[in-house]
Amino acid sequence: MRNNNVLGIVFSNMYDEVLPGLTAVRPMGSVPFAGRYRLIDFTLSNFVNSGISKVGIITRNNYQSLMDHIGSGKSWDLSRKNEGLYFLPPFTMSDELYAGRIASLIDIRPFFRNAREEYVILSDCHVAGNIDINNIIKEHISSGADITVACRHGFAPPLKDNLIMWMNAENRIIDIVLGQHPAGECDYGVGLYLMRKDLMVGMLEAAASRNQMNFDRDILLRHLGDVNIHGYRLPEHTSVISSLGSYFKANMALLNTNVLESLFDPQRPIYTKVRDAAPALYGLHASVSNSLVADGCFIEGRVHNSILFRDVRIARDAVVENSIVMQGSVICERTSLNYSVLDKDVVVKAGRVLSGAEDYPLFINKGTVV
Amino acid sequence: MRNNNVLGIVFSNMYDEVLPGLTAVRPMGSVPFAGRYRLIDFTLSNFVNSGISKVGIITRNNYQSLMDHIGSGKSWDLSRKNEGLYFLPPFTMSDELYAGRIASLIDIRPFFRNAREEYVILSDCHVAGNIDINNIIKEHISSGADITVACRHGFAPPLKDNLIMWMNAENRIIDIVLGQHPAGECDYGVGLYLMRKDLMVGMLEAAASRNQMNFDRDILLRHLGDVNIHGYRLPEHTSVISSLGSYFKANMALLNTNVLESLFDPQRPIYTKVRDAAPALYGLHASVSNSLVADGCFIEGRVHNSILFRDVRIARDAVVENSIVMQGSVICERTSLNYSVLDKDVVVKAGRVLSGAEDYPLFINKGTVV
Amino acid sequence: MFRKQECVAMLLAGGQGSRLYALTRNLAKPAVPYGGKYRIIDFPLSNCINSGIETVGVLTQYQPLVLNDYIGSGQPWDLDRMEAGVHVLPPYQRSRGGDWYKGTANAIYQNIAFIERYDPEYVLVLSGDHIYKMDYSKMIEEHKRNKADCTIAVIEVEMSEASRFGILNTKPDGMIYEFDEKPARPKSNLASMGIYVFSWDKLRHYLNQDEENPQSQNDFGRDVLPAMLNKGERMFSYRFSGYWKDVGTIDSLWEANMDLLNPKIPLDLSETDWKIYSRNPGLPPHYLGATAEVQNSMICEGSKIHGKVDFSVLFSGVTVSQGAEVRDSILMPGAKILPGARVNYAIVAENAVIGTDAVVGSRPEESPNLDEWGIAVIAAGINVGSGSVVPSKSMVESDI
Amino acid sequence: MFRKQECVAMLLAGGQGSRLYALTRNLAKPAVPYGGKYRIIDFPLSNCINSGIETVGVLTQYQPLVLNDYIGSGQPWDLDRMEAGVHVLPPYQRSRGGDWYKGTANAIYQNIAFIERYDPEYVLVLSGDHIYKMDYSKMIEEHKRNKADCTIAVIEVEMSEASRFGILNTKPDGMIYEFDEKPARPKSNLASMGIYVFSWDKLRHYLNQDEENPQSQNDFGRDVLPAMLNKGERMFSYRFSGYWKDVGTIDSLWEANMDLLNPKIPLDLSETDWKIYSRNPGLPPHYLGATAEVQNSMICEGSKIHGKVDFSVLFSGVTVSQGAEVRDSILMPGAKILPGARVNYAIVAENAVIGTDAVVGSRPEESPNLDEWGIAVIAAGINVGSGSVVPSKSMVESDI
Repeated sequence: MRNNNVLGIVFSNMYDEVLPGLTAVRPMGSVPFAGRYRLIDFTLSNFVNSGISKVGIITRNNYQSLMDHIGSGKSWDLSRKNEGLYFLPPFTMSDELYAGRIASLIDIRPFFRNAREEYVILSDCHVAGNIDINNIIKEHISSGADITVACRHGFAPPLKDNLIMWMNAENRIIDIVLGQHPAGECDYGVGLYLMRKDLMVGMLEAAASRNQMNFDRDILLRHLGDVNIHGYRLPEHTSVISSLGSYFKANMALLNTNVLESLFDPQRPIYTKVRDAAPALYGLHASVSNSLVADGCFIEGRVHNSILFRDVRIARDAVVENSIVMQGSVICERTSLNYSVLDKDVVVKAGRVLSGAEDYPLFINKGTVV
Repeated sequence: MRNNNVLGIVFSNMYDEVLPGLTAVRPMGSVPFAGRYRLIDFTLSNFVNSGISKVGIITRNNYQSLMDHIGSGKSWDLSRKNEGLYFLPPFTMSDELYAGRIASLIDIRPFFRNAREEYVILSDCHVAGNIDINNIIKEHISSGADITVACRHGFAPPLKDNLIMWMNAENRIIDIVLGQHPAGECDYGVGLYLMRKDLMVGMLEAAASRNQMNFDRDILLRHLGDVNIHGYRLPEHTSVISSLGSYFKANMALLNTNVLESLFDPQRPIYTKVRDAAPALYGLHASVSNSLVADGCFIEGRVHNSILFRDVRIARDAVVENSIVMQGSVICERTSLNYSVLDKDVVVKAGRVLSGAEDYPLFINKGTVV
Repeated sequence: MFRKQECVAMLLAGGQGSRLYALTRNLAKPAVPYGGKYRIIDFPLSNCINSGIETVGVLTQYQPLVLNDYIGSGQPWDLDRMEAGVHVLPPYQRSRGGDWYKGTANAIYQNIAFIERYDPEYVLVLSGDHIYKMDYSKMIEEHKRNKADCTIAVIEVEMSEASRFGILNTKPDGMIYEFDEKPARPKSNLASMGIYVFSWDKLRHYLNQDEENPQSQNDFGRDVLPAMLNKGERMFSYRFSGYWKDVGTIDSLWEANMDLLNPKIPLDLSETDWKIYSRNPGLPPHYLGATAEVQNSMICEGSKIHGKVDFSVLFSGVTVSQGAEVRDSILMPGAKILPGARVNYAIVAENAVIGTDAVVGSRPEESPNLDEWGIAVIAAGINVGSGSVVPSKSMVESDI
Repeated sequence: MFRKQECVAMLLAGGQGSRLYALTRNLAKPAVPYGGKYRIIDFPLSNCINSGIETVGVLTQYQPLVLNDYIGSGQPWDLDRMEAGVHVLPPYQRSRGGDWYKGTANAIYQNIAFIERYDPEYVLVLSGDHIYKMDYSKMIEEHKRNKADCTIAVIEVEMSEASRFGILNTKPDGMIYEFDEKPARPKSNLASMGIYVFSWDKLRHYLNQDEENPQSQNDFGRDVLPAMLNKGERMFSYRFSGYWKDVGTIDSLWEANMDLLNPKIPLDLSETDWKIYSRNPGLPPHYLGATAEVQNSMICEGSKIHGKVDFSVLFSGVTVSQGAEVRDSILMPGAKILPGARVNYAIVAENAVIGTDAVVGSRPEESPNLDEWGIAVIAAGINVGSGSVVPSKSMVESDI
């Protein structure tokens, strides 16, 4: 009945560079998603729903908004007496040190030393999915793996450092290619790794002492021959955010109720910080379809195929289609919005027409008045 | 009945350099004091006991231990829904920016902008006292001051940047000398300032835009002619920590029950993080006098004029006099300790004799086995 | 251990709310859902914290399980404080037996020890029956200014309605000289709101005295306030103007919800300087499907709407299926309206299911006899079978 | 809303603890102070969280104010959880009236709804009367292994003492075939510890059945367990070895405290792998003055000692003045021993004051008649005037 034996580590800044607009003011972990969430909510909720009760969040920069969001961790039931949530800001001030996963992990060795857990799971924040980590743990143990690497099957995202893997019939990884983007479908890593804590610390120290600082290259690839590295295929509805386009697509996918229900499975809820807002209010001329609408919205216009975050106002005769409108934004009368992503507190003035394209949505920076 | 109208700002790293041993592993704010406290506990408790419910803690480096200590702020009743406690780590990574008070404050301008409070109180962490800040606020308002600077009267501490002030009969500051250490008694600042928020932000911006980055010199001294700067004399039992000697003395002063009772006034409690430890246990041959002993200690030897933090063990036939022994340290059989300050988790092996002098106590680093 | 508080609030939350019938079968009245994401008790609790009152005793007695869990540590209202904060106070046994709370005054009497540990100057007595936003600190200021022993909040009602209320007759300076309970010929239109500020020393005296009186029903309105007035204590009215609505009956609960959809009615839950807090169910944003038609309505998190919704208040986790129609109704958390069902002028309580093509309630204009028309109520967890018809004004408490 | 929990613990904390007399006048027994900084309830609560049981219902009834505040949100025991955590469950009124808890089984019966929302496999029934450290998860493991319907924790007692206990007679595999309540001629020395694991489906069935039986006293030991045994349910004993002490009488409470000073007794509160948590009073370290002489004793935060203390347990905020002598005694939080007073074999409850040169209790070796000798008790808040003499075995409940 005790909590499971796994220590969770979250990298809140990994892949910041793929969403330059959204991460200009926040780390990847606090990028808004699905109307009221931040990306880190998915990782933290997956951890907590799987019984992980000690979580360290590695931060590099821009993390004020993340600290505000996470607070004491109470929203994820991680405000614990002996365990719970730990912010792990860089101990040293040098920017370079934090470039790599290995350097970040080496920096928090005392955290590993003090933890009683036997296993460690490492997770990035650019993945939105409802993942039962206990299944990964079970498969890790039953397969006799030393390291388990979670992956998705499909076309690899346009990331420069993809981890592309080939597995045998038992899902043991037999070959790895880094960075290369093959033409067809493949299994690609999603920055989620499970292994024994002591094995990891040992490998980290060995690598760092040789100045080998790339986790995928200097630990996985180098040890492919001598340790058992296992692949775990994640369920279908797990979105990898690798560009504004894929961010847009992952949000829009939620307008399919099957996807929505699999991400927000009531048996494994996604937790987030509570903000007090009144329920959404629909006016006399409101016409809304195929959309997600958060609390606090006031809608008098037309909304179609869109996601509205908290406290968004859509005035009369405004038309919002195929768009994501973040918290506090105001869409004035007679505007037309199509294929657009509006960051927080944007104002679109009356009569404006804004339109991006399906594969290249228009992004509007936080606080802009257009 | 609402909380008062003052925003609290704590500088957790100021004067780190005066206690090099103790601040090697922690900022000034988390230096242990009085058997179970950290220095920041006094500042935070004074704030909270005066009705301040929004507090920002400015950190520069080494702040992991401070974050662990503070947690969600629950122990100070500062885990609030809308206000409470905010960690303010450096936004930018450059070390230099944080050298001065002005630069730190300029860096957190958004925090001031978002606060509804009218006043700001700035406090360092090198002062241990039970200070009723409402009295300072009352005097600030009744005297019509623009800025109030709290001070102590006596011999100025051996700090290189003392703020020494002369006041008129109404306690208006009429002259200021920076850094100079006069021969006799004087009024010297203790890093506690109260002023209107908008006045402060205006002065900060004016100073910073001219690259004037020293608060005492570029704000107080420069504006002595044109704004009303008021001095507020703090009560007697307020200790300024400016060296290992004064740290030692401030702790030892608590063995006078008058000082102890004035610092730990039940009407204005000093809050700290709770650590679960059993009560202290005294053995068959224990002999303890004029000492403060925290929970979790197990004492079989002799202790005199000393302060024992949590979970200290004093073995049979050990003699501890005029010493401060921090959490988890073990003093083995037949040792003798005099005028010593032992950081956490020190082991003094059997038979050792360690002795400093009253004005030059011996300091032993955290975790050392002697 | 406990530090002095200038004012302690005591919230009477023990009532059965029997005029809400099916809605309070397993629920204390203050826990009844309201306004899409709130419960009635959110209003007095939020008013307290917004007024700077940080110590609140909640007196429970009837079906408190849901209420206790809802209040929990008090965190949603920022009332989880080290020494102050919200405390649930059920009746309990003492060495010489125990008593249920006999009346509103007795409930406070039994908790004198709780109040005393904060050594307050004033005690604010509240009930969990009304929807309103009020700054109690202003009332306390006026109580102090008047050097009053007791201050009673009053609201002007229509003179024609005054005989339905407890009316206070006051001198021009607000001093009360007479209580007039539901007067046939009201002399004033100042109705008591059931919100009292007492100077604690006085109140304690009268509570002790009231307890010794075997004739007393131990009620504030019936016993304690008249006793104080008889003895010539300084009792003042405090005028409140603004939205204030009793939600003690099915009709008034329905109306108070509908008021939220009326932009002319001055109750704005989205105001940021006087927020009403509530415990959040933690669900994703609501989803409106391709066939949804929603107008003039309030919709909350986690709901899924594929049908038609007009002039209605929908709570969290509600489902309205394709082809279903909901008008002038309240759907409480988890209610499910299956395809083709029609819901008109109804309250559908938590997790009730309205089956395919079922009809619940009717519109007044369709009713042959308006006296027999009224709001239909489906109790929590009830299943209305497919094709069933629930006439207006019915109260459905078992599956049909 | 609530997620499944494998096991829910129900802690019976409603008892008056009448054999602790003056100590439980205003205090439920589980709230009685113990061991310098604990209350009795810290032990079952800490055992729960250390055993991985995160859902605990605490059934209160008698004088719960102190206990409620002490438990609060459950934070000191890490039991402040979003859905699980500790919940205080007082008796309450329903639409058809309300009941105080009639017996231990009835208390659980009245909270079936609370248990059901977690849909547990097992229910662990605990009491707040004992000092012990126990890993309940091992007991539940054994319950599962035995495919038992009910498992009862037992401890071996001296055969000569067995007739004072409820004795379980078991087969070699631990299966219970007989209950023997305080047997004149015990067949075994396995005493029930009052700790039960039930398979919830079975327990619910027997609780419902017990409630329908008008003859029943609705007690686990008297009614429910014998009924299960009669019906041939699989009932097993679970052997516990280690420290276990009932603190239901003045003598046993005193002894259990003194046990902490005896290094030979296996109850170590400083163990870090099975911590006993408590709510911290938040006081500075204790101060021993120049004239203090303290040996063989336990001293807690905030105390100030200037006199002599030997073989005693002192709680937080205690004062022992110069020239005062405290031996073989327990001083509860805030007790004050003024100059020259002598306290021997006594329990001085919270905030009691022993005046200058007063004498409380006596040593057995000074007593002419050992049968009349015993622990002296000074109730909470009592003033013993200067020079007064309180004989041994007295119970002082008003100022002298």
